[in-house]
Amino acid sequence: MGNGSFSRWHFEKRETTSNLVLVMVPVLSVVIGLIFTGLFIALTGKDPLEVYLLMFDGAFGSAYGISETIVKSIPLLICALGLSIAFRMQLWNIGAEGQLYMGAFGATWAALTFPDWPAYQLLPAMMVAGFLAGGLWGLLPAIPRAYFKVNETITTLLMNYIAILWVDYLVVGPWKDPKSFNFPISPQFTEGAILPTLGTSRIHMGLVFGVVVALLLYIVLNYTRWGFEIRVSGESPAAARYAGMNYVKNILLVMFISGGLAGLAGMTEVSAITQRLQHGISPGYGYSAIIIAWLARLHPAAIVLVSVIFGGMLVGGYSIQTSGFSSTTVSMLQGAILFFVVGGEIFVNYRLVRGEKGGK
Amino acid sequence: MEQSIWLALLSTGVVAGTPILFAALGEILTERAGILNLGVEGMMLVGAVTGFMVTMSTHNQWMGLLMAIVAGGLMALIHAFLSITLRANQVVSGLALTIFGTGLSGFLGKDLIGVPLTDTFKPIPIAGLSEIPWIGDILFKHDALVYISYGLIFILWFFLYRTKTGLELRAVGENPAAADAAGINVFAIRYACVIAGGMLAGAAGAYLSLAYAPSWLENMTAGRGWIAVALVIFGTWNPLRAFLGSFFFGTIDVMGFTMQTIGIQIPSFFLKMLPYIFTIAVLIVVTRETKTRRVASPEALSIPYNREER
Amino acid sequence: MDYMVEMINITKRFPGILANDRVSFSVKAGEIHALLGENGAGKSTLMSILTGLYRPDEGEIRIQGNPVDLQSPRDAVAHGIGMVHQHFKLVKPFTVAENIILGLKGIKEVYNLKSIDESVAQLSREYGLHIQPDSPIWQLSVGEQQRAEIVKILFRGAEILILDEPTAVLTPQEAKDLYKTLRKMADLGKAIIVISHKLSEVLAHTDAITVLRGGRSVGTVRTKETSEMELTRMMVGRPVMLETVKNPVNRSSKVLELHNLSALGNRGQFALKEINLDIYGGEIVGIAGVAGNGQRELAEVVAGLRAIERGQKKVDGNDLTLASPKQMIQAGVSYVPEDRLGTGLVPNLNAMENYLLKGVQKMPSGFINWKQVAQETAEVIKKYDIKVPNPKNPVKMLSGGNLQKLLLGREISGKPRLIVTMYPMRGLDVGAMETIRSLLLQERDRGAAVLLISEELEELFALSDRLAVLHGGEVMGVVDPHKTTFEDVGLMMAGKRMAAHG
Amino acid sequence: GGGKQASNAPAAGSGDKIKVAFVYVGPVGDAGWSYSHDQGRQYLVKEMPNVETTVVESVPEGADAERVLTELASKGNKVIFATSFGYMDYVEKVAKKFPEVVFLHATGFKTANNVGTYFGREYQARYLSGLVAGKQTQTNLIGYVAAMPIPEVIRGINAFTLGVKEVNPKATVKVVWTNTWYDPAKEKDAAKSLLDANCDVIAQHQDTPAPMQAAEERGKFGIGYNTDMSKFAPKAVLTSPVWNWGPYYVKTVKAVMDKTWKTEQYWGPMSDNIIDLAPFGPMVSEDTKALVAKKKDTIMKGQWDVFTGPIKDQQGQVKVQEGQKMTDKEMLGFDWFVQGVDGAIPSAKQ
Ligand SMILES: Nc1ncnc2c1ncn2[C@@H]1O[C@H](COP(=O)(O)OP(=O)(O)OP(=O)(O)O)[C@@H](O)[C@H]1O
Ligand SMILES: Nc1ncnc2c1ncn2[C@@H]1O[C@H](COP(=O)(O)OP(=O)(O)OP(=O)(O)O)[C@@H](O)[C@H]1O
Ligand SMILES: [Mg+2]
Ligand SMILES: [Mg+2]
Repeated sequence: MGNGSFSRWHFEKRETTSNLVLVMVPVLSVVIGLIFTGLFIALTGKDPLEVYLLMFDGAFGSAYGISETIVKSIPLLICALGLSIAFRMQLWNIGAEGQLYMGAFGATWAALTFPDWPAYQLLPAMMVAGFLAGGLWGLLPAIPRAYFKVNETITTLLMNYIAILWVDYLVVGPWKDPKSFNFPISPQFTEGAILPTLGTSRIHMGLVFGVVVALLLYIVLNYTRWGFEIRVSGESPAAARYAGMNYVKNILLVMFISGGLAGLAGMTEVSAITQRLQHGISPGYGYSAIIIAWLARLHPAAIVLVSVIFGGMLVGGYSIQTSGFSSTTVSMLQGAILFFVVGGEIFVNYRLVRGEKGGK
Repeated sequence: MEQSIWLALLSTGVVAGTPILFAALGEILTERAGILNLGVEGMMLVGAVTGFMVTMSTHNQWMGLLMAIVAGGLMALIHAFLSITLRANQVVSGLALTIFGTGLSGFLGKDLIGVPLTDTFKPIPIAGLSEIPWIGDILFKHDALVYISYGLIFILWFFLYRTKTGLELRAVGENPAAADAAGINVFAIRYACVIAGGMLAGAAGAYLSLAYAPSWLENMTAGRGWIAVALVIFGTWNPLRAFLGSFFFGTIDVMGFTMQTIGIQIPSFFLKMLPYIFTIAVLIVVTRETKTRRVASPEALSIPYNREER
Repeated sequence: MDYMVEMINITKRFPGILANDRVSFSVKAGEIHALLGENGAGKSTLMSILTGLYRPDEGEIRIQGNPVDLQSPRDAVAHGIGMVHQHFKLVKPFTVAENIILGLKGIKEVYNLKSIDESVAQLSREYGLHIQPDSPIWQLSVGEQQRAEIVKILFRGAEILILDEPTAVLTPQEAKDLYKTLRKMADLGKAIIVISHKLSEVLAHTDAITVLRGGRSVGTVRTKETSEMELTRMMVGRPVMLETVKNPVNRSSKVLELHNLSALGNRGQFALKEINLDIYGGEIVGIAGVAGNGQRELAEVVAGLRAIERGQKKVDGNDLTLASPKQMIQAGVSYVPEDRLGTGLVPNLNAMENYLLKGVQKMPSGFINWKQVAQETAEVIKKYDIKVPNPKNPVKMLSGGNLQKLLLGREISGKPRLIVTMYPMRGLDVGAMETIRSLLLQERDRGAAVLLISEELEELFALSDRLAVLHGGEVMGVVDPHKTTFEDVGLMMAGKRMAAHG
Repeated sequence: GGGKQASNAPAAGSGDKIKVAFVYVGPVGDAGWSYSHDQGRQYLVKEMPNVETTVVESVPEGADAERVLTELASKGNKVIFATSFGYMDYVEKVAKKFPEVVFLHATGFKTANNVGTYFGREYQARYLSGLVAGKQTQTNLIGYVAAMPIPEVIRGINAFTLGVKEVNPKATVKVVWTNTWYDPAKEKDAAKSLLDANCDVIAQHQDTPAPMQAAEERGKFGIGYNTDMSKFAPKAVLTSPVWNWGPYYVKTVKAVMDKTWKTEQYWGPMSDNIIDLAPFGPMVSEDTKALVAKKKDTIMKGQWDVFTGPIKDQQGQVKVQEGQKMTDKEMLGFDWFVQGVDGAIPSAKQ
C-alpha cells in the first residue's frame, strides 16, 4: 500500500435505515429491472413501453383486470401472511405449496362428505378442515425441527411433493368424479360449498379472510406477548428459553398456524375458483408467497400491497401473450426483474462507498 | 425372464438417476461452500436447450455438452453475484433463477421444438466390464455420460476429502470467518463452487436433451432440478452416497412402470412419494447423529459472509 | 530499526465511530507486549488491522522495517503475522491438524495427514503445548482449542503472535501455562502481543504495555516501571477504586435451599452430585471452582433451565424442584448467564426489546404497552449510566461493559429475591468492573440473595460473605472468605474436602 | 382498454376481418397436442389471410383459464378455440357472459347455443396403426405407453388392439400408465420397461417422442402420435396417427363468418381429414401397406367402423354383439379394455 492512493468500491453498513430507503430501494430496483429487461425486449424488436403498458393495462387497466388481479392475489396474500409468521421465528417454511394442497384436500373432504349442508355450515366446516389439514402438514416437519433441530427448509420443501402426489392420487383414484369419464377431477362442489363472490366478479370472500388475517397478524405480532415471543425465539432460541418462553411449543404452534393459513388459501381456491379438487390447483402460489413475504419484510400491510402487485404481474403476464409474447418470455422478464429486486435489497442495510486510502 | 426384468429395471434406474446425479453433484459442491442454490431446475433447462442448440448447429454432441456446461456456469454466476457479492437471500435468489431459467430456455428453444437430433450420446457397452454378470448389465451398458458420472463421483469425493483445496472448500462452508482468517479466499472459493455447480447442472440438462430423450421440449426437466436438491440431502453432502441415492431415486422412478408390465398394480403415486419420505427420514437420522458425529449440513449454509461484520 | 512491528498513525472509522484515531504502536522481537484499554477502546480493531481483517483508513504498517500492504489475512500470514482471536476461528468438524493446514502454503495438494499429525505433535511438544492433532475441534475444551489456535499460528512460522484476551476463558492454571509458553516463544525471538483486562497478569508476565483510550494511544510503558494504579489511570483517565468497600452482612431469611440435589450434564453424566446449599437474603455466596466442575449446571438448575434428577430446590420455602424457567422468574429468581449476547440478551433486538425480554412474562394482559416499556428502559439506562447511542439499534452494537450493565440492570429492575450471576466481570475493563461490583453489593444490601459464580479468587474473596467450592460436581466445603486463604481454597478446588465453617 | 390497444380492436368497416383466439394447455413447443393445434392455426392463417389469430399458451386448467377466456372474448375475438378438456367448466361459464362469441371446446361434451365441441375419431387411425404393429411384431408383445385412463386414451388402446388382433391373433398389447401427458424422460422410462418386458413395438398416447426414441435405441419399432414422429426416430417409427386440425378450423371460422354456424358436437371421422396416418417408414412391407389402404378405404367410405361386434372384454365376455356397432355415447365413455389388452384401468375397481 505505502502511499498509493487506494480506491475501491465497497459496501458499508448503514447505521440506521430510514423509511425512505426502505420504500425507495425496492421501487428503484423494480424500475431499473424494467429498464434492463426493456432493453432486452427492444432487442426482440418490440417496443418495451408498449409491452409494459399492455401488461399494466391487463392487470389494472379495467375493472375486470383489477378484479382478476385481486382474485389472483388472494391465495398469494393468505399464504404469504402464513409464511411471514414462520419467517419471523426464523423457521424457513418453504412448504406453503404443499400446505395449500393439503388445505384444498381438507376442504374438499368436507365438501364431498357433507354435500347437503347449507353454506353457513359447510363453508365454516371447509375452512376448519382446510386450516387443520394445512396446519398439520406444517406441524409434521415442525416436530423434528423442534425436537432434533432437523432443517425445516428441506423437509418442508420435500413435503410439497408428497402433498401434491397425494392430491393427484385422490383425483385419479378414490375421489374421481364418476361423471367425469375417468378424467382426474373430483365431483363439482354443491352450492353450499362455494364461497360467495362480489357481484358478478370472481372476487370472493377469501379477500376478507386475507385482510382480516393481515390485521390480526399486525396486532398479534407487534402488540402481544406471543408476537414478541416468536420474534425472540427466532432471533435466539437460547434467550427465549432463558426468558421463560416455551421454545418447542412456539415452533409447533407457529408452524401449525403458518401451514394452516396456507391451507386456508387452498380452501379458498377450491371453494371459489375451481369448485372441485383437481391436479394443479396452484401454479406455484406457495413459492411466490415466499418471495412476497420476503419482499414485504414480513410486514402484514406490505404483504397485502406486494401480493396485489404480484397478482398483477401474473395476470398482466397473460395479457402480453396476446401481443405475441410467449409465456416463456413473460417468466423470463419476471425472473430478471426479481434479480434486480433481490440484488437491490443490499442497499437497505448497506450503502456503496468508495473507500479512499490516504484521503480526508 | 423374471430375473432379466429386474436386471433391466436396475440398469434403467442407473440411467434415470444420471441427470439428477450430475445436478446433485453440482449442488453438493455449491452447498459444501456454504451457498444454497435452489435454481437447479432453471440451470438445467438452460443447459438442456443450449446443449441441444449447439449440437444442432455443430453436429457434435460433445460440443453441445461443453456449451451446456458453459451456459449452466453463466446462469450460476448470476446467483453467485447476488448471493455472494450482494449478500442476497439465497432462497429467494434461487427461486428467481428457476423462474428466469425456465423462461430463458423456452425463449431460446422456440425454434427447436419438433426438430430431431441425430448426433446424440448412444449406449456404448464397455468391452469386458459389460460382460460381468449382473454388474455389467446394470452399470456398463450405457452412454459415455453415465461413465463420466461414475468418474466424477470419485473425483469429487477424492477432491473433497483428500485434497487441500477440498479441505479449504469445506472449511468455507462450515466457518467462513475461520477460513478467511486462515488466509483462504472465501469469495473466490464460493464463486468457483457456485459456478462449478451450475456447470454440472448444465451438464445434467444436456444429458436430458442429448442422451436421455434427445429433443428439446419446454420444461423438459419436469422437476428433476428439485429432486436433485433432495438428493443432496439424501446423500448427506457426500458424492458417494449421492450416487447410491440417485440410483435409488432413479430405480423407484422406473419401478412403477416395471411393476405395471408384470401386472402388479400399486398406485404409482405412493411409489413416487417414497424417495421424499426416505430423504426426510435420512435427514432426521443424520441430524440426530450429529450430536455425536458432525456430518450434517455445512454449518454456514445459506448465510452470507461479510468479513467486517459478525 | 529493530522493531518487528510498527503501526504508524493508524486510523479506522466505522460508521459513526472512530475506532482508531492516529494510533501508533511498535513491538520488538523477543518481547511480550500487552495492549490495554477499556471496552471499546479500539484494541481488537487495531489488531484486526494488523492481521489484514480490516483495512485502515489511514496510516502505515511496517514489518521488520519494510512497509507492507495487508489487503487480507493471507497477506498478513505471508508476513509472519498470526492472531488468536477472541472468538476462535476454528472449523469445528475438522481435526486440529486439518485446521492447522488450512490455507497453509507448502502443503501438497494431496496431503498426507499422518505425517502432518506427526509434525504438529512434534511442534506442540517443543513449546509444551499439549494437544492431540487428530481430535476434532468440537470435542475439545476451550483451553485446548486455544492451544490448537496457537499451534496453528506457530506451524505457519509466525514471527508475530497476537492474542486477544486469551486468558478470559482459561482457568488460572491454564493461564499460567499459557504465559510460560508465550515466554518460551519470545525467547526464541518472536514478538508477542497480548490484549488483556487483567492488570495483575499483565504486570506479572509482560515486558511492555501500551494503553489505548477512546481509540487513541495514551502511551507505552515498560512493565517493570509501572504500577496497577498508573495503568488504571491511563486507561480510565481518572483514579479508580480497586479496593471494594463492603458493609457488614445483614442476613435475613433463607431464600434458596438446595437439598441433596443432583443433575445431569450435557453429556448425560452427573454434573452435580448431592449438593446441599442454603442462601439467605442479604448475603453474597460465592462459588469457586475450576470451570467445568458443575458451575454452569448449578446456575441453570437454580434458574430452572436444567432438570433436577434427584433432590429438592426451594425458594422462600416453596418447593420449586419441578418449576419451569417461567415459574422461577415469577418466584423472583434473576439470572445473569455467562453468555451475555445470545442468551442473556438478544443481539438483533434493541435495548427496549431486550429490556422487555423478561418483563413480558409479568404483563397482566397479553398485550404490550410499548410506551411504558420505553419509559422504563430509559430509566434503567439513565440510572446505571449505560452508553446506548441509539435505543433503536440492535444491542449487538454495544460494548461488553455496557451489555453487562444493561443485562444486570434489567435483572435487578424487578427487585428480585435471588440473583444468580456467572462470571459477571469477564472481559470487562476496570471501570465497568467497578460499576458491576457496586451494583451487586447494592442488591445484597437491599436484602436480595446473591449467588456469584466466578473463577477469579480475588473477586470472590472481595465480594462474598460465604464461599462454596465446587469440584467434580460436589461441594467441597463452604468457608468464610475472611478466615480462609487463597491456598486453602485452591486445595479445595483441586478436590480436597474441608469442614464447613460458614 | 387504453389507446394502445387500438390495433387490437376490430377495425370497423374493414369488411371480413375476424379475430380468432386459441388457448393451449401446454407450450406451443410441446411437440405434441398443443403443437398439433398450433399447426392447425397456422394452416387457418394461411388459408384465410383475413383471420387474425391470438394465442395464449400454457394456460393451466384452473383459475387462469376463466380469466384468459374472458379477456379474449372481451377483446373482440369472435371465435375462441379452447383446446383442453379441463377448460370445460370455464368455457361454459364464460360463454354465458359472451353470447355473441362462439366457443369451441376440444374433447369436451358440454354444449350451449354458442358453445360447440370438437374432436376427431382418432380411434380409426389407431386401429389402422394397430394393423401395422400387429404385422411387425415378432415377439407378439406390443407395448403401449399411455398417459391417463380417460375414455379417449382407453378408446385408442382398444382400437389399436383390435387392429393388432385382426392381423395377429396371438399378440397382446401391454399397457403402462405414466399419469403425465408430458415428461419425455418418464415416457422413455415407461417405454424401456415395456421393451425390457420383451415388447418389440411401442405405441404411445403421449405428447413427446421419447417412447419412439427408446424403441429406436433398442433397435425395435414404434407407432408415434399427434404429429409425424419419424423424424425423431427414423429407424423405429412405422407410422403415427396424426392430427390435422387445419381444415376443421377453416371450415368452422368460415361458418361463423357466414353466420351458418350452429352448435354441434363435432366428432370428425377420418374422411374429414381431421385425423390421418403419417407416411409409413421404409420397414413397413408393401403387404401391410396394401392391407391398411384397404381397411382405410372401408372406413373412409363409412362402410365399416372399428367398434363393430363381436367385441369381447378382457374377461372374454362379449360386450358388443356380432353385427352391432357401439354408439358414440358408449365410445365416449369407454371404461373397459377389449380382449388382448394386458393391463388394468386403475380406478375401474373403485
Ligand atoms: N465491525 C465493526 N463495525 C462497526 N463498528 C465497530 C466494529 N468493530 C468495532 N467497532 C467499533 O469500534 C470501537 C472499538 O472496538 P474494538 O473492538 O477495537 O474495542 P476493544 O478495545 O477491543 O474493546 P474490548 O475491550 O471490549 O474488546 C467500538 O466501540 C465499536 O463501536
Ligand atoms: N458489528 C459491529 N458493529 C458495531 N460495533 C461492533 C460490532 N462488532 C463489535 N462491535 C464493537 O466492538 C467492541 C468490542 O467487541 P468485542 O467482540 O471485543 O466485545 P467485548 O466488549 O470484548 O466483549 P467480550 O470480550 O466480553 O466478549 C464493542 O464495543 C462492540 O460494540
Ligand atoms: Mg476486543
Ligand atoms: Mg473484548
